[in-house]
Amino acid sequence: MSSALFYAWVGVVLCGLGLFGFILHRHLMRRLLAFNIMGSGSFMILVGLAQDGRGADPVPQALVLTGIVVAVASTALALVILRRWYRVSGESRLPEDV
Amino acid sequence: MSVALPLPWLIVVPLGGAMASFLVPERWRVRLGLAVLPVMWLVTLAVLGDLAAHGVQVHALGGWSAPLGITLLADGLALGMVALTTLVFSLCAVHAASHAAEKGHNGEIGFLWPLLWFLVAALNSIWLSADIFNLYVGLELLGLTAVGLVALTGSAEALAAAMRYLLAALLGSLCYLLGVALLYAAGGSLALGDLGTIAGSGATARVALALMTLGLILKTALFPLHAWLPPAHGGALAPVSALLSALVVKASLYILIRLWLALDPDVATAAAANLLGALGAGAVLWGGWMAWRQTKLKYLVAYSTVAQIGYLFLFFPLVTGTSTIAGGLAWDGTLLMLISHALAKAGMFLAAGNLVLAMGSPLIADLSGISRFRPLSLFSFGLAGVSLMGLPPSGGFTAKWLLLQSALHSGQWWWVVVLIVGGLLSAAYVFKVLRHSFVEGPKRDHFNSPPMAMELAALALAAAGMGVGLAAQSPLTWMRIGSPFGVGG
Amino acid sequence: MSRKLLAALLSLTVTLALSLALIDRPLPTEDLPARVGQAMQSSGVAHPVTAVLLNFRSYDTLLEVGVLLIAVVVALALREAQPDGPDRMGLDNPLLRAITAWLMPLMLMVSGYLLWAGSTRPGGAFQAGAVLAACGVLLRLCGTGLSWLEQPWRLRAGLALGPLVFLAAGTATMLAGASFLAYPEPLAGSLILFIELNLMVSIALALISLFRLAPPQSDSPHFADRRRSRRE
Amino acid sequence: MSTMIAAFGLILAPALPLLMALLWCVPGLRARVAGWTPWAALPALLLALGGQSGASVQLDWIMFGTVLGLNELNRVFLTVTATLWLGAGVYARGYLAGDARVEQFCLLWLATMAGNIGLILAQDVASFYASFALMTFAAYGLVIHARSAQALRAGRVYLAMAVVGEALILTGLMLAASGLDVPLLPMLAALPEAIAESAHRDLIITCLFFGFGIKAGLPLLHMWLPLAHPVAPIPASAVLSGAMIKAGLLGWISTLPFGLISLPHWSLFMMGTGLLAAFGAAFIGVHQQTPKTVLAYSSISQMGLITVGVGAGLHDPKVWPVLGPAIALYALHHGLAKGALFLGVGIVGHRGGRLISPLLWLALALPGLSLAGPMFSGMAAKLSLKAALAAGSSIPAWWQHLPLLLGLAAIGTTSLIARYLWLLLEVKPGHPATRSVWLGWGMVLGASTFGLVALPWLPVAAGWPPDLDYLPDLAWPVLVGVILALLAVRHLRAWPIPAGDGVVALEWVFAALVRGWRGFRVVMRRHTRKWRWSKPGAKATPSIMSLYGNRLEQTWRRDAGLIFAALLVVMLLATVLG
Repeated sequence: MSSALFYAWVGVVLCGLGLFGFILHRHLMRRLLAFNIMGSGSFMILVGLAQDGRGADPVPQALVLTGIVVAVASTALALVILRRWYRVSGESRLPEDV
Repeated sequence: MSVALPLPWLIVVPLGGAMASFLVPERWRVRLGLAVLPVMWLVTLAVLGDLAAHGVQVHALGGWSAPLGITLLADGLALGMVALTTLVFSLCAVHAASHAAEKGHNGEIGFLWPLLWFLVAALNSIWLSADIFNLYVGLELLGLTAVGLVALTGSAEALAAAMRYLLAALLGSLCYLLGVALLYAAGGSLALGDLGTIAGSGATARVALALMTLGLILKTALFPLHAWLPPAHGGALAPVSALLSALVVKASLYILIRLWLALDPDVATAAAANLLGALGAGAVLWGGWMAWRQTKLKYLVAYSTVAQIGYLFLFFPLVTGTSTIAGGLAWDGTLLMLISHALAKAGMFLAAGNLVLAMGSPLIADLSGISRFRPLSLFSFGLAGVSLMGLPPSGGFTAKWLLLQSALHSGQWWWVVVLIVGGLLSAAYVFKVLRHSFVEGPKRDHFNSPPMAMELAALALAAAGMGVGLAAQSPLTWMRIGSPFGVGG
Repeated sequence: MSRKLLAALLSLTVTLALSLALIDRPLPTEDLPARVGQAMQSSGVAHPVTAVLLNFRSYDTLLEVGVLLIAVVVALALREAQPDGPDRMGLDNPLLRAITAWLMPLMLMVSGYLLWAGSTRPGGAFQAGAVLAACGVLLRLCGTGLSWLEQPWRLRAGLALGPLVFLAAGTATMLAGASFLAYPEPLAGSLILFIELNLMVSIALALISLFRLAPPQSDSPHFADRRRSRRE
Repeated sequence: MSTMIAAFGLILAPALPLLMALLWCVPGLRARVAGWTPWAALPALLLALGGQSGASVQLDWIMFGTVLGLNELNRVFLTVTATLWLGAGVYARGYLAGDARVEQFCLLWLATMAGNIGLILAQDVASFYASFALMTFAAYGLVIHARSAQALRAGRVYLAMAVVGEALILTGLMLAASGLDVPLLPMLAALPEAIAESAHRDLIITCLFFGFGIKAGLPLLHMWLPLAHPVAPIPASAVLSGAMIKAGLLGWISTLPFGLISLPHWSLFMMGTGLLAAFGAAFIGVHQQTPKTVLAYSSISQMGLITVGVGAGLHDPKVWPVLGPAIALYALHHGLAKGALFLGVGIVGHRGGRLISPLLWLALALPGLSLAGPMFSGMAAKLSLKAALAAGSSIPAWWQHLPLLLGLAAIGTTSLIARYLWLLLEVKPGHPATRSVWLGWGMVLGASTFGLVALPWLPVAAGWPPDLDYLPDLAWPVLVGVILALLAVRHLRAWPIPAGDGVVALEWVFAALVRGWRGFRVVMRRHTRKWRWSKPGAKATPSIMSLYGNRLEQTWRRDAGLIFAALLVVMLLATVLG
C-alpha cells in the first residue's frame, strides 16, 4: 500500500466514523462535528486517491481548498442558525428529536 | 452571422444583481431587483435565440477547455431550465415586490432580495455547468441560499425547519463530493462529458454512483428522505416556497439525470433504476396521502411537491435498459413534467400565499367563504391543481400521457398504476381545498385583500402550467436540442 | 441500543464499500497533472495549486466566495429578524490582552506574507484571510470593539469588495471579447494578485462577521423559563 | 373559401366560450361577459345547422396536434347540445337574475359548455379527453351552485364518481392508443380498430364502458344523477340531463369497436344492463317526491333504452350502419325533450302548479308525450330505432321479445311523465318568470317538438311521414301507462325510496367503516399505552410539528439519518451487485 492510498483509506475510515456520528447523534453540535469529520475524510480521499501511484496532482489539492472554504461557510452558517435556535427555544436538538 | 452572446452572462447578471442589492440601502432593493429583471430577460432570450440559430453552445471558462478548465454547456435541456428559472423567478419577484410595496416597507425581510438573486445565480450555474466538481460548488451555493431563505423570518419554526434542511443539504452534498473524489480518481477528469470513458466493470464508478445518487435524492427530497421538505417549504414566505418547490428541488434531480446519462450504461444498473422508480412510486402515494391529511394550506401544497417529485423518478426505470422509443418518450415526459410542475406548483404556492393572507389564517378549514371574496386566487389555485392532477389540457396531463406511453412501450405496466392512482390522490387533495372554500360557513366578511399584482402573478404561473400542455410541442422541440435521445419523439 | 448498533452496522457497510472502491479502481485515462504542467507558463503564477484555483478553475473560486458571502448574508438577515441583546462578548483576561497585543503585528505580517507567497508556494487569499480573521476574533475576545465594522454600509462594502472585483475582472475579459475570466497573459500575474488582495479582505471580514453574528450566550427571560421548565 | 369558413366555425364553436371565460377573469369585463353568456353557444348551433359534414381543421400547435371535425354522427350531437346550451342559457339569464353567485355561475357555465362542445367536435384522443374532463370538472361548480348541505353532498358524490370515471377513461384510451403505431397522435377514428385487434380488448372495453357509463348513468353508476339534478339550478339540470349525459353515449359510440367485430358477451351484458336501467329507474322514479328527481330517473331509464341499442350494435357488426344513426337520433330526441321538461319546472314555479292555464299544461306535457312515444319527434326516433333493431340478422332467440320489452319500458316512461306532471301540481309559487325564461323554454320546447322533422339532413331511417301501421305499437304502452297512473293516483301511495337510492346505503356502509376504524384505533391506543416507554403521567412535549404529519411521518423525520444510511447500503448493493 502506498502512502497516498493509506491516506485515502484513513479518509474512508473518517468518513465512516463521521457518518456514524451524523446518523446516531441528535445533539446538533455533535452532528455538526460529525459532518466536519466526514468532510475531512472526503478531502483526504479526494487528494490521496488521485495521487496514488501517479505522484502529486495539483488539481485535487485546489479542489480541496475550495471544498474547505465551502465547508467553513456551511459550518459557520449552521452555527449561526444553531445558536439562534438555541436562543429562541432553549433546545440543542430539533423538535422531534427532543 | 451574428456573434453568440457568451453564456456566463446568465450567471454574471444575477450574481451582480445579488452583490448590488446587498450593497445598496434597503429601500432601494426592491426597485433595483425590478430593474435587473428586464436585463435578465434580455440575456435569457438572447441565449435562447443563439440556441435556435447555432445549436448547442459551449463556453470554456477562462479560455481553458475541459478537462483542464470548466466548460459551460448550453443544450436544449439546460436553456429550457434557464428560461423556466427566469420566468418563475420574475413572477415570484413581482409577487414579493408588490407584497413589500403593500406593507410599505420590507424591514423584516431586508435581505430577501440579495438571497433571491443568489438563488438565480446558483440555479443558472447548475443548469449550465458541465463539470462535476463545479456542480458541487453550485449545489452548495444553492443549498445555503435556500436554507437562508427558509430561515429568513427568524421564527422558531423557521429556524428548526432551516436547520433540518441544512443538515440534509450538507449530508447530501458531502455524499456527492465523495462520489466526485472517486470518479476523479477513476477517470482523471472532472468533465461531465468524460465520465462515459470510465470503465464500468470496476467497483469505483458504481460506488460513486450510489453515493452521488443518494446524496442527490436526499436533496431532492425523494420519499422516504422527504422529511425535511414540508416544514421548509410549508413554512417559508410564499414566493420563497414557490421558488424552492418549483426550481430548487429540481436542481439536484437535474444533476442526477445528467449523471445517469453521462455514465457508462454498464454502471447504471437496472436494479438501481428500479429502486429509484420504487421510491418514486412510494413518494407519489405517501406524499399524496399526507397532502390529503394536512390541515394547513401551505403544508398541503408542500406535501404535494413530495408526491410530484415521485413522478420525475419514474424516468430512471423507463430509460435504463429500454428501447430508444420508450427512453425518448420518458425523456420528453419527464422534462415536460418538470416544467409543468414547476409552473403549476409555483402558481399554487403563490395562490396559497394570497389565500392565507386574505384569510389571516393558515388553516384549510378557515377557507370557507373565500370563493366569493377572492375568486381569482382560488381560480389560480384550481388551475394549478388541474395541472398537478394531470387533467388535460394541462402540462401535467401531457407529461403523464408521455410517461404512460413510455411505461406501456417498455412493458412496465406497474408504473401505469402508480401514475393513475397518483392522479386520483392529487384530485382528492386539490378538491379538499376547493370544497372547503365553497362551503359558506358562519358569516365572515372580514377578509384582507392582497394587491392585484400578487393575484395576477399566481394566475400567470398557473396559466403557464396550462399553456405548456396546450402547446407541448414547442417546448419539447426546444429541449430536444442536444438530447441523448435524438430529436424524434 | 439497537439504534446504535444499526447505525454502526450501516456505517461499517458504507466504509467497506468505500474501501472496495479504493481497491478495485480502474486506471484513469486522462492525465490532468500533465495538462496543468503544460499550461503553467501561461497561467501568470508559478505555483500549480494557485494556478488551478485562480486561473484554470477560477470560476469555482468565484462561486466559493459567493458561498461564503451567502453565509454572511443569512447571518445578517437573521440578526435583523431577531436582534440580539446587549453585546456581552469580551473575556476579562489580562494575559489574553497582553498576548494579543504582542501577536497582532506578527499575525498581520504573516497574513501579508501568505498572500504574497501564494503565487510561488503554498498560500493564498483564503489562508491570508483566515489569519486576518483570527486577528479580528482575538480582538473581539479581548473586548476591543471593531467599531468601524458596526457601520452596516461599510461592512457590506467590505464584504462585497472581493467578489465584486473578481466578478468585474471576469466580466471585463468577456467584454473584451475573450472568455469569462480569461486573463490576458501578460497581466495575469498582477491581476491574480490584485484579485487575491481584495478577496483576502472580504474573506477575513466574512469570517469575523460570522463569528460576531452567532448570538452569544444570553439569559433572556424567555430562555430562562424554558430551561427551568425542562429541569422540572 | 368555404373551407376557411368551415375551419373558422369549427374553431370558434369551442373557442368562443373559452375566450369569454378568459375575459371573465378581467374584473372590469366580468359583468358584461355574464350578460353575453347565453350567446356563447350560438356559433356551435350555426355550425350544426349550417356546417358541412366532413369538414375538419388541424391545429398542430395545440398539444400534440388537435383535430376538430364535423361528421354525420357528431353533427346530431352538436345540434342537441348547442340548442340546449343556448336555450338553457337564455333561460338562466332570467332564472338567476338577482342571484348572488351569478357571475361565478357564468364562468362555470362557459367552461362546461366549452368542454361539451369541444368533446363533440374533437377528432383526436387528447383533445377529446381534455374537453371531456373540462366539462366534467367544471360541471361540479354548477352542481354545488346552491352551496346547501344537499348540494355539497351531491357535489361530493358527483366528484368522486367523476374522478373514478376519468381514471377509467384515461386508462382505456391509453391502453387502446398503445396498440397504435403513432402513440402520440391517435385519432379517435383509429381507436375502434385498435381495440378490436388489441390483446387487452376486454380490459379496454371494460374501462371505457364503465368510464363513460358513469356519465351515461348506467345502473349502479347512476347514483350521482338523482342527487345532482334536483339541487342544481334548473338550467344546469337541463344541460346536465339533456346534453352532458349524451357525452357518455358519444364516448361509447366513438371508441368502442362497433361495426367491426361481434362481441356477443358484451352485447348481452350491455343489453341486460340497459333493460335493468330502463325498468329499475322507472320503478324508483315513480316513487320520488320532486319533479326534478323524477326527471333524473327518467333520464336514467331512457339512457337504459339507448344502452340496449348500443349493446345490440356490438352483437352484429352489420346492423351498425343503420343502428348508429338511429341511436344518435334517439339521443337528440331525448336530449331536447328532457331539456324542455326540466325547464318546464321553472315555468310552473313562477305561479304555482295549480294556477296555470290548461293551454300551458298542454305545452308542458308535449315533450313528455313525445318522450313516451306516439307524438312528434319521439315517434320518429322510436320508429327508426325499432326499424334498426329489426334489421339485425343472426338474431338470438330472445331478441324477438325486444319490441315487447321496449313497449313495457314505454309504460314506465309514461308513468314517469304522469308522476312528473302530478308533482308539478304541487309546486309552490316562487320566483317571477321574466321574458328570458319564457324565451329559453320556448326555444327548447319548439326544438324538441318539431326539430327532428324540420332538419332535412337528419338520418331519419324509417322515413317521414311515418307509416301509420306502427301507431298501435307505440300507442298501447301509453294508454296502459295512463290507466296505471290514474289508478295510482287513487289507490297507491309512494314508497319512501330516497333520491340517489344506492348511494344512501353506500354512505351508511362507509360511515360505519369509518366509525369502526376510529373505535378500533381508540381501543388499540388504550391497549398499547401500557407498554409505552414514557413515564405515566408525563406531559407530552407540545411540538411545533404537531400540526402536520402522523406518527410514521415523525419517525421518518427523526430517523432520517438512519433511513438515509440504510438506503445508501441498499443502493450500494443494487449498483455493485446488480
